[in-house]
Amino acid sequence: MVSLEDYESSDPIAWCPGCGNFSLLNALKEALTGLGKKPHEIAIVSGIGQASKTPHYLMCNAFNGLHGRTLPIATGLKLANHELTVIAEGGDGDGYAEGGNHFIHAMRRNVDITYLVHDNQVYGLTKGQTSPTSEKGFVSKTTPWGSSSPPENPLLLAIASDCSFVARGFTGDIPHLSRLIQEGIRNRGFSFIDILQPCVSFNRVNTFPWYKDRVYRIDEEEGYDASDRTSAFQKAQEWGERIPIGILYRSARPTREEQEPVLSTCSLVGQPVEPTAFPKLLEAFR
Amino acid sequence: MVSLEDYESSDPIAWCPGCGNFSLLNALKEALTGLGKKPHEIAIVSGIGQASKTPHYLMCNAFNGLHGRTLPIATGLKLANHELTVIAEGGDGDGYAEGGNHFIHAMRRNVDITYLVHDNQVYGLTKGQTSPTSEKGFVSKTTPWGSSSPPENPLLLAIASDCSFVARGFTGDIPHLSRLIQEGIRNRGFSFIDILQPCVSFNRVNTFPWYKDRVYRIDEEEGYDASDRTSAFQKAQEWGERIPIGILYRSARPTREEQEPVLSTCSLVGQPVEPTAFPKLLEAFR
Amino acid sequence: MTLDISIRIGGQAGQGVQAVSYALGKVFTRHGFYVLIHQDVESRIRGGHNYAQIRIQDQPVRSIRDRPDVLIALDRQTIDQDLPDLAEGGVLVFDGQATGHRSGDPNHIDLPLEKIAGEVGGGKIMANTVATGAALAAIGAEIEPLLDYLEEQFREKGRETVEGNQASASAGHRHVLEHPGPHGPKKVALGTPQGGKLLLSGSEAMAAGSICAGLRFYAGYPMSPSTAIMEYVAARARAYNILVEPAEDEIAALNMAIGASFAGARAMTATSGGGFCLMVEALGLAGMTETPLVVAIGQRPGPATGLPTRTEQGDLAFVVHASHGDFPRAVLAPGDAEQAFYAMARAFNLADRYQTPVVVLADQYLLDSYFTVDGLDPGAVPIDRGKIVQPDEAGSGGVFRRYAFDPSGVSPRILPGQSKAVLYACSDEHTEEGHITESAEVRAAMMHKRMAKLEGMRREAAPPEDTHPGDGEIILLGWGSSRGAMREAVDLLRDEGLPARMLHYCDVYPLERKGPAERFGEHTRIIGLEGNYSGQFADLFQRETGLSVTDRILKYDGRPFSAEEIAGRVRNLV
Amino acid sequence: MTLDISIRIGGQAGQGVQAVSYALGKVFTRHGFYVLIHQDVESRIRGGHNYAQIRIQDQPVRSIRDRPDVLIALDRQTIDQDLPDLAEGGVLVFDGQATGHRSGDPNHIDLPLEKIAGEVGGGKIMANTVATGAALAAIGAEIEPLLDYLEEQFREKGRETVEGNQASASAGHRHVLEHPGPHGPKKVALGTPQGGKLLLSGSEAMAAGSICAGLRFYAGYPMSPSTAIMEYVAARARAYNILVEPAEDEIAALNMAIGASFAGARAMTATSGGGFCLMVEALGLAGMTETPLVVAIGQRPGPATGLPTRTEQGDLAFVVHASHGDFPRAVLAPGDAEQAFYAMARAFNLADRYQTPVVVLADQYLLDSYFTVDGLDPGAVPIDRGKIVQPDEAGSGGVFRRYAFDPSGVSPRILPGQSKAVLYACSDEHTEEGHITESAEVRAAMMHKRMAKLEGMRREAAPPEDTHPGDGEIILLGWGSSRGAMREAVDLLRDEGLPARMLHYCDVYPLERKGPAERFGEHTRIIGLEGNYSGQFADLFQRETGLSVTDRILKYDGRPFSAEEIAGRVRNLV
Ligand SMILES: Cc1ncc(C[n+]2csc(CCOP(=O)(O)OP(=O)(O)O)c2C)c(N)n1
Ligand SMILES: Cc1ncc(C[n+]2csc(CCOP(=O)(O)OP(=O)(O)O)c2C)c(N)n1
Ligand code: SF4
Ligand code: SF4
Ligand SMILES: [Mg+2]
Ligand SMILES: [Mg+2]
Repeated sequence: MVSLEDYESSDPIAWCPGCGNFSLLNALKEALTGLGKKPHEIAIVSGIGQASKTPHYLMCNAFNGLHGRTLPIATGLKLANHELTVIAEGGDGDGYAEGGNHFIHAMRRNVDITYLVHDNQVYGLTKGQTSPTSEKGFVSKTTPWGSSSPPENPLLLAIASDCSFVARGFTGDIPHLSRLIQEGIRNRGFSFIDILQPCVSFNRVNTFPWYKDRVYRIDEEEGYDASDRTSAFQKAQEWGERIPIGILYRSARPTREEQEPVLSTCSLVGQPVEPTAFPKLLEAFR
Repeated sequence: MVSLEDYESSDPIAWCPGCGNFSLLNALKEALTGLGKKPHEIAIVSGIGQASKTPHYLMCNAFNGLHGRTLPIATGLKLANHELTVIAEGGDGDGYAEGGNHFIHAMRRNVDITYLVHDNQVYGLTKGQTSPTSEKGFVSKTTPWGSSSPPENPLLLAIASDCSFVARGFTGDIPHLSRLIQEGIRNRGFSFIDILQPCVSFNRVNTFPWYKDRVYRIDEEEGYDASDRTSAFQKAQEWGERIPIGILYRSARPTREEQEPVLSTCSLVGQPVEPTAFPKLLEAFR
Repeated sequence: MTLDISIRIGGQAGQGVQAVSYALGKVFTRHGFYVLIHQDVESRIRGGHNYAQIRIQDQPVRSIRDRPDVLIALDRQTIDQDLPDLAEGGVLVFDGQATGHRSGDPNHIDLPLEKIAGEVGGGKIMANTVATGAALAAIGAEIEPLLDYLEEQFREKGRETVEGNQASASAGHRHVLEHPGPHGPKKVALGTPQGGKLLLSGSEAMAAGSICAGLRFYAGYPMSPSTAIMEYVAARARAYNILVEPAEDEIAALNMAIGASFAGARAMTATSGGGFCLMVEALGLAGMTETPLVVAIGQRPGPATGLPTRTEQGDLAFVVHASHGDFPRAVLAPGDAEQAFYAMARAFNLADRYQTPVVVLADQYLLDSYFTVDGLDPGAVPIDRGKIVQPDEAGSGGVFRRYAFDPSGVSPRILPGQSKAVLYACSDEHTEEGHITESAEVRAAMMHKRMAKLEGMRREAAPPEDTHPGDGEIILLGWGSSRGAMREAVDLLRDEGLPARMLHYCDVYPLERKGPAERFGEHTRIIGLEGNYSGQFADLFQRETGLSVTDRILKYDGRPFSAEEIAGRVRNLV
Repeated sequence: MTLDISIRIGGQAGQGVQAVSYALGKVFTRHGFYVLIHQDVESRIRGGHNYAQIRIQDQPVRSIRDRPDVLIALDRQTIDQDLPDLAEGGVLVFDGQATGHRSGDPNHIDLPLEKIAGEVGGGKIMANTVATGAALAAIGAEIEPLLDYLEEQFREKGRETVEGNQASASAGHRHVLEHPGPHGPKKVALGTPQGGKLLLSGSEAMAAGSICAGLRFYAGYPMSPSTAIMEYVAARARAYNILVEPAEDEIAALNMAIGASFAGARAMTATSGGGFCLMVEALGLAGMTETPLVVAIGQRPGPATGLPTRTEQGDLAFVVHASHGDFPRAVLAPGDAEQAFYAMARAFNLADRYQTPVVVLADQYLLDSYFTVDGLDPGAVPIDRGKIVQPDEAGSGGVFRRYAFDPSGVSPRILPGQSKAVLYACSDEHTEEGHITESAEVRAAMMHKRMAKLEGMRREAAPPEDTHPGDGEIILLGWGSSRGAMREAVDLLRDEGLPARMLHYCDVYPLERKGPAERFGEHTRIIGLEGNYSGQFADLFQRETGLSVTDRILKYDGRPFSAEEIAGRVRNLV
C-alpha cells in the first residue's frame, strides 16, 4: 500500500502563499496514491517556471530540465524505459510559448505520457508577463496597453491534433482534478490536461473566484460524448460565462510504443548489448 | 501596368524537371501581376528547402533565411514596414516541423502576411525523409518501416487557431491557385494557404495523379460557408477519396498592425528619430 | 573619501526590500551624493531571503562593500543570515515582535515595524516605509527629503497613501532617534536638494540608451536578468514610436529583429545566456545576410538554468564564438550604467556601419544595480546608419547588388520597398546579387569580404581604460561589470604601496592586437580578474595580444566582486 | 608507390555519378586495393553539376588528387568544367551524341553511353553502368569483377536487371578497349578477389561504430551532411534493437536524447552546425544535469545555411565554447573512417564515464567519402558505462544523492525506476540531492565538482599522432579530416628533403597542456593547417599549450585539401 506520506519530499516549497499550485500538488499526490503507484515507478519531467518546480515537492524520479523542453525530455525518457509512469509538467509559458512546437508534435506522436499544464495564463516565475493564454487585452509589463492577440486555446489545438486524451482541470476542485489525473495516467497514449491554476501574485484577471464562478463539470452534463470530435471542438470553444472542466475529448489511437517492434520484448534500457551480432553488421562493407 | 516579364528573374532554377514548384511559381507570378503589384512593392521571405528557393526565381525583394524561421522574419519585416506586401513561403518541413511554433503563434498574432506552404508531404531538399504531413506508414529512409504518426493536419490547426484566412491550393490547378493567392494577399490579416505540390523525386505516394483524382474545388460546392468554424473544422478533416481545395475558413479579426497606435501615422522605417524628445526620457531618472 | 556608508535591507521576496533601497537611493542622489545599490535575490516571488544593499559616498561609488554599517531586518532570516556581516560598531534595526528576536546590544534597535505601520500608516504593507525612515535615522540623516520623495512617489495613488507612507517613515525615523544607544557609526546630513544627478539601473541605462539611439523595433521573450530592459522599452513604446513584440520564444525574437532590421528599422532583443543559446543560429544569419543587429545579454550563472537571479561573467567565450563558421561580430561589455547607456548607442552604430551583429554583454549585477550618474548626453554618440543608399540613387529598378565586393567588407544597401530596385538577402553562400552560389571562388571572396569587417571593427575598438598609464606593474585585467570593484581595489592596493593598475575592456571583441604590449614594461605582471570559472577573457586577451596573463582571480558563486575581496586576493597573490 | 590512379565521374544530380564511383570502389577494395572516393555535389536533387572521384592505390589512400587520370563525362558540363583538370596524358570518356561534344584527341573516347544502355541494357537509366565498364577499361582492368558485383548488387531486383546492367558494363568496357587510341596512362590488373578489406563512408563508420557501442536511442532531424548517419541507423534499428525517433526539430532531438540517456539508454543525435546551434542550450543541460550524451556533427561551410553539400572545419571554436557558462565536455575529431568508427565507441565511453556531453566533429568530406579500411574490430573499445550503481546497492528507497561530491567530479548514478530509490536531476544549480539551491558555497563546490571532469578527460585524451617523433622541424599541425592529406603532404615534402612532420589531433578538446612542448626542439616551426578562415584549432592549441603557431594554411572555399595543395603551400611558406 502506498500512502500520501510516501510522496512527501523534504525540499521546502518556494511558491507564494495561496498559490493554486499547492492544490495541484495535492491532487497529483492523491492521484498517484490512488493508483497505487510507488514513487520509484514514477518519473516526473518538468521545464522551468513556478509550475516546473513541482517534481521537487514530491518523492519521485524527477528531471527538471529547460524552459519549454519538458515534452522532448519526457518522450526520450518514456521511449527508453516505457515501464516507468511518465508525467510531464510545466506552465503555460513553458508548454505553449517556448515549447509550442513540441506540444503539437507530441500529440501526433502519441507516446504514453500524461502532460499537466499549470495554466495560470501568465508567466509567473519571471514576474507576471503576458503568456499565450493571457486574455486579449491583458495588461502586463510586456503589454502595458493590453495584449493585442487573443489567447491561444490549447484544447482546440489538442482536438485538432487528434490528441488521445484532452481534459481541463481546476485547482479549486481537487477531487475532480485528482480523478482527471488518474484517468490521464490510465489512458494509454498522450494525455493532455490543461489545469486552471490561479496565480495570486500576477494574474488579477483570472483569479480563484473568477474561475470558481465559471467552471462546471462537463461529465455532469447529460449526453456529452467525448469521443465526438465535432462536439468536442465546439465545447472547447466555450470560455466566458461558463468554462467546462473534465474530459473533453478522447481518441483511441495506438501509441508510439505499441507500434514499435523494438519495444515488444522489453524496454530499451533492459536490452543487453550483444557483441556477437556486430561482425554481421560490418560484413556488409566487404 | 505590370506584366509577367517584370517578374522574371535571371537566377537559374534548380528544381527537378516536372516538380510541382514550377506551377506554383507561375501561379504566384500571375497572382502578383493580376493584383497590379510592382516587384519592389513585394517582399518574399522564405526559409530553407526546395520551396524556399522560390523568391530567387522571381523579381522581388527577398529574404531567404533559415530553415523553419520564415514567419518570424516575415513578421519583423512587415511590422517594420507595413507598406510592403509581405509573402512568406516555405515547405512543409520548414513550416510545420522546424517552424511549427511560429506557425501557431503567427496565426494568433495576425500580422498581414500571406503564407504559402509548398506541401509536398516530404523533405525534398534533404532527399526525401518523412515530414509532419507525410501519410501514416510513409516509407522513407528515416522511417524504413513506415512512419508511425498520423500526418499533421495544418488546416485544422489553423482553424483551431482562428486564423484569419485558411485555404488549400493545388499546383495542378494554376488558375484556381493563382486566385487563392490573390485572395490571400487581399485579405487583411494572416492568410494561410497550404498548397498540394507533387514532389516527383521523393513522394511516390502523393503524386500528381493521386492529387488530381481527389481534389475538388470547395467554392463550387453549394452552400459552403467559410465563415462557419464548425463546418470548416469538419471539412478540413476530409482527406481521402476527396480532398477539398479553396478557401476553407475566414475569420474577420483585427490585424496586429491595426491595433498598434505606433503604426497609425506611418511605418516604423518612416519614422524620424527626434533627439529633442530624449531629455524628457532621462528626466525621470532624476 | 569623507563619507562611506552601506546599508543593507534584508527580508522575504515581496516584503519590499528593493523599494527601501530605491527610496534611499533617490533621496541621496537628489541631495548630491553618489550611491550604488545592489540586489541579492532568490528566484522566487514570495518568501525566501533577499536583500538590497546601498552604499553612499560623496564621490562616485565604484563597488559594493562586504560589510554594511547598518542592517535593516524585515524578517527573522535576515538576522540569522546577515548579522554576521554587519561591520564592527554597525547598527541593526529589527522588529522584535514580528521576528521573535531579542538582543541586549545597544547597537541593536528593536523597532516594531509592522505595528507602527499598522498604527500610523496604511497597514502592514507600509512596514518597509517605516524601515526606510529608520535607515535614515540610523545614519543621522534628516527625514524631510524622504517625505518629499514619498509625496511625489505616491501622489497618483491619492492623499491617503501619501500620508500613510509619510507617517510611517517619520515614525520609524523618530523611533530610532529616540533609541538610547549609539545611533550608527557615521553621520550624514542630506542638506538641500541638488539637481543634476541621475539614479538608474543598468537595465534602465541600456533601454534608455537604445531608445536614444533610435530603436524602432524590439522583440523579446522574458528572461532574468534581462527582462527589465524589455519592460522599460515597452512602457515607453508609445511615447517613442517603438513597436514591442512579445515573441513566442527567443528564436522568433531574434529572427523578428532581423526581419525588422532588414526592412530598415533599428531593432534589438535582450535575453540571458539560455535564451541566447536559442538565438545563435540567427546570429549567424545576420552575419551571413549582413543585417545589422543588436543583442543585449544579461549574464547569470550557468550552465543551463543555473542561478536565475544571480550574476556571472560566464558567457563571453560562448558569445565570441557563437554560431557555426567564421563571421564578424563585435562584443561590448560596459562597466556600469553610464557606459551601458553609451554602449547601446555605439552598438547600434557599429551594427549599422558594419552590417553585422553586435552583442552587448551585461550581467545581473550590472543590470539590477542602481548607479548614481552625473549626467547622460543623448547626443554624445550621433546616430550613424552606415551605407544606406538613398532611394533616388538606387537606380530605376532591377536587382541591386546588395553584396557588391568592397575592400572594407561593407557593401552599400538599399531598404526593401524604398526604391524601385529590389534586393535579395540570402542565408546560403551567395553572389553579389544575393543568389545562391556553389562557386569556390565566390565563396572565398565572400568570406574575405565579410571578414574584412572584423578588422575594421578592430581598428575602431575603444582601447582599454588604463588607470595609471606607464605606472604600475601589477595589472588588474578585467572587463564588464567588475570595472568599479577593480578600480577601487587598485586604489586600496596603491594606498598600501603596491604598484597596482587597472586595464579594463569595454570593447572586448574584436580588440586591438598590438596596443597593450606597447603599454607595459618588461616586468609587468598581469592578473586576470573575472566572474567565471575558467578566465574566459584572460584566454581571449592572450590569444589576441600574445601577452601572458600570469594569474587569474576568478569568482563563480553567483555573487559580484567587492573591491575589498579583490584587494585581498591580489594581496595574497603578490 | 607502384599504383596510383584517379578516376573522376561527372554528371548532373540524378545521373548516378555516385553509383559509378561506388561500384568501382567495391570492385577494387574486394580485389585487395585501397580506394578513396570523394563527392563534389551541389545542393539540388536533379541537374546542376556533380562529380565523384575515386583514387586507387596499392597502399592506403590518404588524400584526394587534384587531377584525375580518367574523366568520365555523363553530361556536357563535365566536359566544360572538368576537362581542364584532367592529368596530362589522361583519358576522357564522353557521350558525343548526348553532349554534342566532338574531339580529335586520341585520348578522348566518344562512347555513346545512352545509346548502348538503350540497346544492350534496360534503357538510358543504365548509362552509368556503361560508364563504369568503360572506366575499368580505360585503366586496363578486367570486366569480370564488375560483373560479379553487379550480379550481387541487383540480384534482388531480378535477372533482367542483373543482365541488363552486366551487358551495359561489358559493352562499355569493350567499346573502350576497341578504341584505337592509347587506353589510359596506367594499367592495372584486378586479379583474384581477396577478402578482408572493407569499403565504407565516414557516415557509415560513425553509425556502425555507434551501433557497436550499444546505441539504443537515436533522435534526429535531417541535415546535410549528417543525414546518412541517421538513415544508416534507421535501416538497422530493428536488427539491433535501436529506437529511432524522427524529431520535429533539433531542439527536440537533443532533449529526447538526454531524456533517454537519463533513463539509462545510450543515446545520440547527429546534425550539422546549423542544427547544432539549436542544440546548445540542451548541451548545457546535459552538462548541468550530468547526463551522458553523444552528438555527432557534420561540418559544412557557414555561417547560416552556407554551402549545404560542401565541406569545412569551421565549427570547432563554436563547439568548444557552445552554451553559456563553464562546464566540461570533450570533442573528438576523427581523421578518416577507421578513426571515426572507434571515435564513436570512445565518445560513448567518455560520455558515460564522465557523465557529460561528448561531441564528435566530422565534416562533409569525411562523412560523404568512402575509404578502404583493412578491418574494424567491434570489440577493440570495450563498453564502459561508468559509475552506474546496481539496483541492489541503491538502498531500500528514499532519495539517492545523485550529485554527491567526489574529487573526480563524477558521482555514482542510479537509473530511474531500476531501484527503490529515486533521483532528482536539475537544470538549476542544485544540492547533492538535486534540489534547487541558492547557496554560494554549494554553487562553488558544484562548479569544482563538474569542472574536475575536464581535467580527468584531459589526462586521458589520446596524444596527437606524430609521424616523425623527434625528427622534423616543420610541423604540420592539424585535426580531423585533413589527416590523410597532411600525412601524404609530409611524405611529398620529405621526399624533397624538407624536414616535414605531422602532428594530428583526433582528441581536440580537452588536450594535454604540457605534452607537445616536450616533443619539439627549439627551432621547430609549427604550421597550422585547417579548413576554416581563422585557424580555430591553431588558436585553441596556442591557448592550451602556450606554444606559438608560426603560420597558418587555411582553406574555406568549401572544398577539401589535397596533399599536393598542402605540399605546394608549405613549399611557398618555407
Ligand atoms: C530559454 C529560456 N527562456 C526564458 C526563460 C525565463 N523564464 C523562466 S520561467 C518563464 C516563464 C514562466 O511561465 P510559465 O511557464 O507559465 O510558468 P509559471 O511560472 O507561470 O508557472 C520564463 C520566461 C528561461 N528560463 N529559459
Ligand atoms: C536548422 C536546420 N535543420 C535542418 C536543415 C536541413 N534541411 C534543409 S531543407 C530541409 C527540409 C526540407 O523540407 P521542406 O521544408 O518540406 O521543403 P522541400 O524541400 O520539401 O520543399 C531540411 C531538414 C537546415 N537547413 N537547417
Ligand atoms: S507567482 Fe503566481 S504561480 Fe508563481 S508561486 Fe506565486 S502565485 Fe503561484
Ligand atoms: S526534390 Fe521534389 S520538391 Fe524538390 S525540386 Fe525535386 S521534385 Fe521538386
Ligand atoms: Mg504560467
Ligand atoms: Mg516538403
